[in-house]
Amino acid sequence: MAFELPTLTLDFLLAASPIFLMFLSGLVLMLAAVSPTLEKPGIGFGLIGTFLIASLGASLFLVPLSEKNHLAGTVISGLISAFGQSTILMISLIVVLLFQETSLKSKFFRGEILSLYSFCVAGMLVMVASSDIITLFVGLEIASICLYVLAGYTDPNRKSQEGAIKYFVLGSFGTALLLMGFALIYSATGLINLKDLVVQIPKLADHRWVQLGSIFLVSGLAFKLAMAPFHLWAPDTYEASPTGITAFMATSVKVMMIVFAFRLFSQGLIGAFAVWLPALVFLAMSSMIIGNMMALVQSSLKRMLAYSSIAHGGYMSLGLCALGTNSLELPLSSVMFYLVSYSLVSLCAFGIIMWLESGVENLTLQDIQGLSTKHPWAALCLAASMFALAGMPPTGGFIAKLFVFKAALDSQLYSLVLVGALGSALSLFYYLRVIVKMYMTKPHATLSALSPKPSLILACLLGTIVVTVLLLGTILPEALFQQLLKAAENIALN
Amino acid sequence: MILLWILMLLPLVGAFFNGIILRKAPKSISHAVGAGTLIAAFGCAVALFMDFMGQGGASKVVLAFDWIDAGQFQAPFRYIVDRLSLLMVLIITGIGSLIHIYAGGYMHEEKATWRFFSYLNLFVFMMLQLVLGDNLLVMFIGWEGVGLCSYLLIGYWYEEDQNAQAGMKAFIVNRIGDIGFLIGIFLTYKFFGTISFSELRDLVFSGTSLTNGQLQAVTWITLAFFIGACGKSAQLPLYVWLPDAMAGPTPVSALIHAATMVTAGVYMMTRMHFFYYLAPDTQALVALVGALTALFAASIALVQTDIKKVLAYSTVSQLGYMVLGCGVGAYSAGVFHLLTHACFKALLFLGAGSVIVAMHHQQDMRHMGGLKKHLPMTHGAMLMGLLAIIGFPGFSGFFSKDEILWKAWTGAGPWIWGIAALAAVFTSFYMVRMFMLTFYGKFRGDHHTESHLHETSWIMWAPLIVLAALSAGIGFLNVPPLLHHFIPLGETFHHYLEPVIAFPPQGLLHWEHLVAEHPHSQEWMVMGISVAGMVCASLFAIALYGKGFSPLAESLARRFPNAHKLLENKYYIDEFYDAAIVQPLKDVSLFLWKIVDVSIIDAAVNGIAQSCALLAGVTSFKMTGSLHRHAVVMIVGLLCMLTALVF
Amino acid sequence: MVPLDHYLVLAMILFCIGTLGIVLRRNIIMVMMSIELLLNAINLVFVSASTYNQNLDGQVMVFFVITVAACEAAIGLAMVIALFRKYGTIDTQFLRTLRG
Amino acid sequence: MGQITIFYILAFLATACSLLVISSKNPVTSAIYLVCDLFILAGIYASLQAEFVAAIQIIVYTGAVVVLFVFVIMLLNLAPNEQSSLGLKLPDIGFTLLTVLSFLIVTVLLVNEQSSVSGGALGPPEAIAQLGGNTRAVGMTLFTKFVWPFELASFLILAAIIGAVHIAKKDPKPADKAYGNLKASNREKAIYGSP
Amino acid sequence: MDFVNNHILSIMTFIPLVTALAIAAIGNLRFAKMVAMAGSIAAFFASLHVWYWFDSQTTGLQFVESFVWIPTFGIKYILGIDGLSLLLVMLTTFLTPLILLSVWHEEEPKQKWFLALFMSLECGMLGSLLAFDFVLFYIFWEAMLIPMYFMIGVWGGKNRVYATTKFIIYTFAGSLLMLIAGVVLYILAYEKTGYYSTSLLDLYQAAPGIRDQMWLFVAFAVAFAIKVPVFPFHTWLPDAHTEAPTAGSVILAGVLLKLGTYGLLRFAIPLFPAATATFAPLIMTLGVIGIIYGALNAWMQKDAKKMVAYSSVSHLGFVVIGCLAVVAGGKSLSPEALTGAVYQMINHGISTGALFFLVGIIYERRHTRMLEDFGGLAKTMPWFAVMLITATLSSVGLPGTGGFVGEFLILLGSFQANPLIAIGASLGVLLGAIYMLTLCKKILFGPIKHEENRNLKDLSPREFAYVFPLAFLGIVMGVFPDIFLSKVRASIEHLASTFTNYRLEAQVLSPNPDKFTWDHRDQNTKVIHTISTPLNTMNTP
Repeated sequence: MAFELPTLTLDFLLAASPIFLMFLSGLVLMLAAVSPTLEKPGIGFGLIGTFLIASLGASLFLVPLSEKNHLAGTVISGLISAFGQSTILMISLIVVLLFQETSLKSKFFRGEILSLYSFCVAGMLVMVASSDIITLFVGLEIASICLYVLAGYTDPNRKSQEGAIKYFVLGSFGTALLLMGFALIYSATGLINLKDLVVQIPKLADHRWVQLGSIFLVSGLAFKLAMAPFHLWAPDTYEASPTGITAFMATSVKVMMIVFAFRLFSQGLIGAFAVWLPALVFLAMSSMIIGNMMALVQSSLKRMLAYSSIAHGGYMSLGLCALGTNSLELPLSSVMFYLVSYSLVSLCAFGIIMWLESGVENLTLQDIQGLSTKHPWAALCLAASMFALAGMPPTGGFIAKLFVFKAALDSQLYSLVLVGALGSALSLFYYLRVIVKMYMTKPHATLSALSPKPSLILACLLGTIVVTVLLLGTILPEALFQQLLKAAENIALN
Repeated sequence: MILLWILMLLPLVGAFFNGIILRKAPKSISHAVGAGTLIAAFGCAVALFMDFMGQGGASKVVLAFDWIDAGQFQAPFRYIVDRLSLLMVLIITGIGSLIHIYAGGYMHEEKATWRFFSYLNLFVFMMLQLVLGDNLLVMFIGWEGVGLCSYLLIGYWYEEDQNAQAGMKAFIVNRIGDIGFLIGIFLTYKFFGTISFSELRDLVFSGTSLTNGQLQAVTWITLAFFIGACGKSAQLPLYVWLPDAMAGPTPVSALIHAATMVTAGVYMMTRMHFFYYLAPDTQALVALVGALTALFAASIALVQTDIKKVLAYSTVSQLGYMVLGCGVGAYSAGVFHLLTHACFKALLFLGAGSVIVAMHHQQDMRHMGGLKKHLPMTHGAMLMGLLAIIGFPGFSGFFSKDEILWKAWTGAGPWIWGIAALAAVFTSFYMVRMFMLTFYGKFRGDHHTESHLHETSWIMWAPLIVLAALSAGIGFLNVPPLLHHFIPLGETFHHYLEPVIAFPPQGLLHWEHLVAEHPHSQEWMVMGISVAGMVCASLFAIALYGKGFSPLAESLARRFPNAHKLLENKYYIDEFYDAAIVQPLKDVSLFLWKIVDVSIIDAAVNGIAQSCALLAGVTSFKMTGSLHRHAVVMIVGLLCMLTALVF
Repeated sequence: MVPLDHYLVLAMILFCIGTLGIVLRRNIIMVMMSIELLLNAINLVFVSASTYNQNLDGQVMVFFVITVAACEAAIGLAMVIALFRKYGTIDTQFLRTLRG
Repeated sequence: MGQITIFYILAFLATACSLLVISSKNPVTSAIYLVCDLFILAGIYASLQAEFVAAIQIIVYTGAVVVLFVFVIMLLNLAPNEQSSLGLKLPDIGFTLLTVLSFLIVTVLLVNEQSSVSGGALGPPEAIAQLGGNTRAVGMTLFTKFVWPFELASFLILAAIIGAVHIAKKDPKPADKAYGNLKASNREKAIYGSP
Repeated sequence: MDFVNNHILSIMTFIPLVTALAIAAIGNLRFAKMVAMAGSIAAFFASLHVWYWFDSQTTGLQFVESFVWIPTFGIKYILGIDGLSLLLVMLTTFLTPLILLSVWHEEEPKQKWFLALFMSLECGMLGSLLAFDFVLFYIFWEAMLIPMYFMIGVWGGKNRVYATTKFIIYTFAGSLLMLIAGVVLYILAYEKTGYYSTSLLDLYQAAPGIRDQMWLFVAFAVAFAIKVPVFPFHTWLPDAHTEAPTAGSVILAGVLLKLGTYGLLRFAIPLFPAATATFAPLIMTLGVIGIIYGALNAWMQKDAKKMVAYSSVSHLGFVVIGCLAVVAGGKSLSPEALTGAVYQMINHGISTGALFFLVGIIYERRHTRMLEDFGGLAKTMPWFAVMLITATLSSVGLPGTGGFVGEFLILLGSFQANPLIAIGASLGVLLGAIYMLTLCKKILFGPIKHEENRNLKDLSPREFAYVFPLAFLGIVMGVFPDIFLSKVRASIEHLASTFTNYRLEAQVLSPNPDKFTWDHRDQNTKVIHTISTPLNTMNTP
């Protein structure tokens, strides 16, 4: 075997440019933090915004149409990577914009936090653009470590510290599970790249260590995706973290892990389908049941949304379950559609909560009683996102759910879809409770404690999101879906 | 046929004008419109009749426009003009006109009579639908439509709770019958494919014979229709609404609850006679029910003290006769009794109405007496009616009732006849009792009422005179052959209806006794017994009540307290129905609502949601936020997935 | 030659012990040391598999795992210190305000 | 033969040390056992001809990571009652032990005599020897095939440093401490009305 | 003009939505009302256009608009109209202006939102009546829930939150079952035809095996049964009706419930004829139970609105029976009963709509709906009394009112199918009279017990203007039903015959009905669909 130093091709530089930009952003912001003149929220906002937009542009426009491997397969450029990267960057950008208008502005727009934020995004970008286990692991760890800090110490207080420590301990455990999975599969195959596994795994589908490894992998994945019963960190951490970070975690981590799951299930482990499918079905089912049920009894909005995101993880994995039996493209693109629609809607919901939170620390259902009288447009946005989360037409949430159901039914996962449907019905109850509180209940005294500043940016942003979600449910689905389908074909061909 | 349309629309126009346009008009105008349209309609009817008979009197069917047409089912607005329907039209418009005229006087004290006349005109319109309709469904429009008008008119003084209640009772009890009617329609359609009378008739009389299935169905069909007739014509066990219906104004009682509407059942059975002839079993039941009703109602009437109640039970009893007539296959006799009854019962009711007006709406006979001198015209007219109803020889009731009794004797045997004859005896008794208590003896009311007693206005007694004349004379339309020797008149009425009423070929063998010859001696005997019974009962009643309540009457009541109480309380039938049907139904409903709906079904629905929330709550409580417990849950999850691998 | 499975079973045993440590110990530092045990178990799998598969990628992976372990330890211990400085305890019982 | 014996001895020691790690009352003792454990594992690595890994196991893991632990334990100077108590109540412990035990059983059940296939791209130990030994071979792999993750690792460490510094640094604005309380009181004010 | 002719259905459907958006943008309530009224009248005129040009001889879809909406999944935008939907569309567009008139006097600022919601509700209703694509239908069907949810929840009575939540979740849960079944069907259709399409016309070709039909039918039927609501699923209805504002109750009873039975006729029955024949006795029994049970419950109610609500349960039982009157040994549907069902849907919309309006009118005056608080209103409010009695009579199915035509035909048809069912159902006719007349009596008749009732004002011209058309139409429908029946005749006969043809075909296509497997890949049922159902004039790509 010959060892050759990889050459830096232009292709690679272009493909990795979003990642480079984000690392650069981290470095620049860290340095900026050192200078007292530069450490101002406005400057931080400008810098990170610029970098995010640049990176987003790079991820959108510097994409090769077919998948390409770089640096011995540790970096993959292609439509799937581009999908993951651009979605994550879009989410990050929206989160930054959300922070810009809230009381946490001064805490978030600080050098070290922004730098960690950039690194975190960069880690995610690395993760979605690789199928090499080592790179995946390092990317994941960059993102996770930054998230531990961001979650607990952007605005350190007792709750957020508690959340962060729990997240850290359990997260490390989850990482260990994932790693153990990798290790066991490696022990059976000696391969470290998911793409290479495609050939080997089918031969080894009966191999005990492969099976054990698959289960460990799935559970590690489930942990990061916050799927029941590996979900327990999520409500705590989501509740304790600053809402913007919660929004970021609830969406971008999901994107990252789902793209990873694409590579894992549609490439690496596709041969061991029979092993991980029952596990995934179990996870999906329990997520949909537990997520939806536990959300019923929450009074904190964020906690409720946390459980809701657990349930949504279940719905997404419903699409993942459909992988392997049928064609790959439709399930993959359906899940991607779900991701996009879910992320947009979640961001909208969290955005409203963030905006409202300026006077109150942890928004409860009681706090938003009669919101529609005082902040009608905010209430409208929140209501729209609740309907979208519940999957009511004519929002994108419905189309997404329809596609995912269709994919699962194509694979004869009837009971799973049935559970999903019943869960959906259950979920409507707690989503509606928010609307009930906002529209159908007399204002509580705490309403006056909410004193958000009116913000044009936020209004435009959230308005755009709501309109987009509605369009996704009516006019746009095909336009988006075609793009996603191309991406899915991209991965399916490889 | 333009006359037919005018005839039918006139009452509707009257109803429309009175009900919608002339709401603010003075009473006289609404009276004029109400009565005027009806008189005009009567004119039309007479002209139509002349025209019809002039053309030979063959049945005609006229189409107005299509009504319901779905799948194979067709029910157009098609009308049948034949001897039977025209006879009914004449009765309805003729007696209707008289009653409308009378009502103007009767309702004199009312503030706004537009409503009254509007309903009354509407009633006539509906009644015309009923009798003229060529198919069961058009008849059913009228059938329910008259029920509606009856409901509205009984509850005319709606401010009294019990009037509204009585109206409702009438409507609902009628509806029970209507369900029978509906089921009859369904069966007819199912087995014969049509519900048009003319087509059914053609089918039955055509050369092709009916199948066995159809013949069996006919029994059920006739039974179903008979239930309908029971409702409308107040037969056992559905008669209970009629006495209560007396809550309405007296002209209403006269027109609807005596002369026309209640006879609709008889009319309908006559219309469907070809079916009934095919179902001797049903016929037997009909005869039995008719006879029993006649006796049963008559027995109740024996002790009633409310003048209208007496007349009401009398009506039920007389309807029993008509139904009995139908039941023994003597349809023309039934219809003839319908005609005579329409005249004399209308007369009696109107007379009673005059009395009531004179008495300031006092209806209890215990407070009357000796009114003869104050109300001579009324007294005279009512005397005619009395003689007619008790079947005094020569008066109309004599001819019609006697024929039915005779047919009952020949057709249904001595038992049925016996019941009917006993009822006739009772009839004589209670009618004479009523008459005596009202017009003879001493006045038993208060002084104030007595001082204001006076004869009613001409507008009220003029119709009485006409009706009295009719009651006295109309019987001669149909003189039985037995009496031809004494009265040189033929069975005009019987011959008039002959083309309409005939035995279907397949049913003929059941009815041979009807056409068979019977010895005259039997007929004399039957007639003699009933006349003798009538005379005895009348004399007894005069003896008891000739001068008010005699001590003998009271001692009789004391001697048989149970019987008296039973009769006075109308055999407790209302109470029985209430306890056996209404209350249990209410209890069941309450149970269904409170227990089944709220505590079971709804609770189950909510329970699903609540149990989810409860489960979640318990889980939430168990999740104490402990890091370690979180980890344990994760491990358990992992283990679950692993176990799946092992097994 | 020791069969590979022996190494894997040993790794599994270590992994279980580490898991037990996480589950049972209330002291956060102890929990973190248990996590180190987990990572060591994983490393053992990687190294043994690397040798048996005659493939060095596993050993490279171990290098990264150790790096990550160091980073996690740094972050974790920083958290512990911050917690202790502010609240004077590192008992997990203290971390039970978030629940439900 | 000898290899197996050595393995079993080391395996026994490793298990024993690990158990001691999690069962010692005093964290310092635990840390010491952890060091022992790491050494034993390094021995196993060495026996597997993974010298480089064995070396960094001792240098980095033992020398840096565990020392960091010990350092922090010393720094915190915990009260005894906080050192030993268990995180779960007794029934929970039983349940947990049962769970983990069954987990182990399942794992062992899974083991069968299937031999792993070699997906080896490197070749037999002789090839490694030809390359100049394990360390050099690992190094070559690291800097060629895995140069991208290796570079990323630097960012990982950087991020960890920034994070750790951020976490551990004292709050610059003590006023902020009261912020949470302020918010809480704000809400109370709203509920109960301002005095 | 060509554009209008070709897209009249879309125009009709989306005029209300555009109006709703416009209303949301308008600040001035008065102006918003005008816009709403203008929009609803425009939609009404559009529907009149359709009514006028509707060819009652054709069995197929008319005014079809079709284009592929989501090509990847074969989801299409197909709007079309046939006899079944025509009447309901007319009812919807007819009721909307009346309802707007009924809330004309509301002056609260948030009333604007009510109008906007109402108009979007109209859009949803029209859309689900016109959509001939499963997904499109589903979208309209579900989207309709949202405005209704807010209307009950925000403008409703005391217990509104409970009622509206129950309403939406119950319906939503049922609909999800239908969604799953629909998707399964769509996959089955794909296996038959070879292309993905959710167009109803393609789904009709799926012809699943008998066992599959059972499950799918149950899922569809439950969804629609909840909406109707059929007996054990009815409990949301009394709550929703009681709590809803008058306008909400009217539209709920008037149109929304009918969508359930419409769905049965449009989806459940023609898609799964074999299952229909199997389940018909069960569902008809439930219908009868619903009739009697609803009636008895209604009788016991003390709240006028709740009484009318339970009466809806009872009346809709008739419609359900009519829809499922399978005759000729399970081979055909009774056209009489079907006609009656369609007619009864319309009539119930009109009579119950009027009843809710009237109850609303007295509620506005007295702020109570308890029957015991009324009595003797016939004296103070004579026109009100006239209207109430007319509506009552139509509701109890007096001959000469629309209710009779519908109920009679249903009973007639179902008697051919199952006499016992019909006899049981005709008890409903009796019980209907009992409770409706009780209602009338308690409100209108008897002495005036409460002083407040002595000075009640009779109907204002505005109130008269929205109640009278309903009362009038109730009678017109009873006397001249052919105006309406002629439009539906062809479609109904077609439905009945499709049912027959298709049912025979489904039996051919499932070679072994006893063997049941979900996995259709293994079944040798991939027979090319040769006998195409003569569904309509449209070709599918």
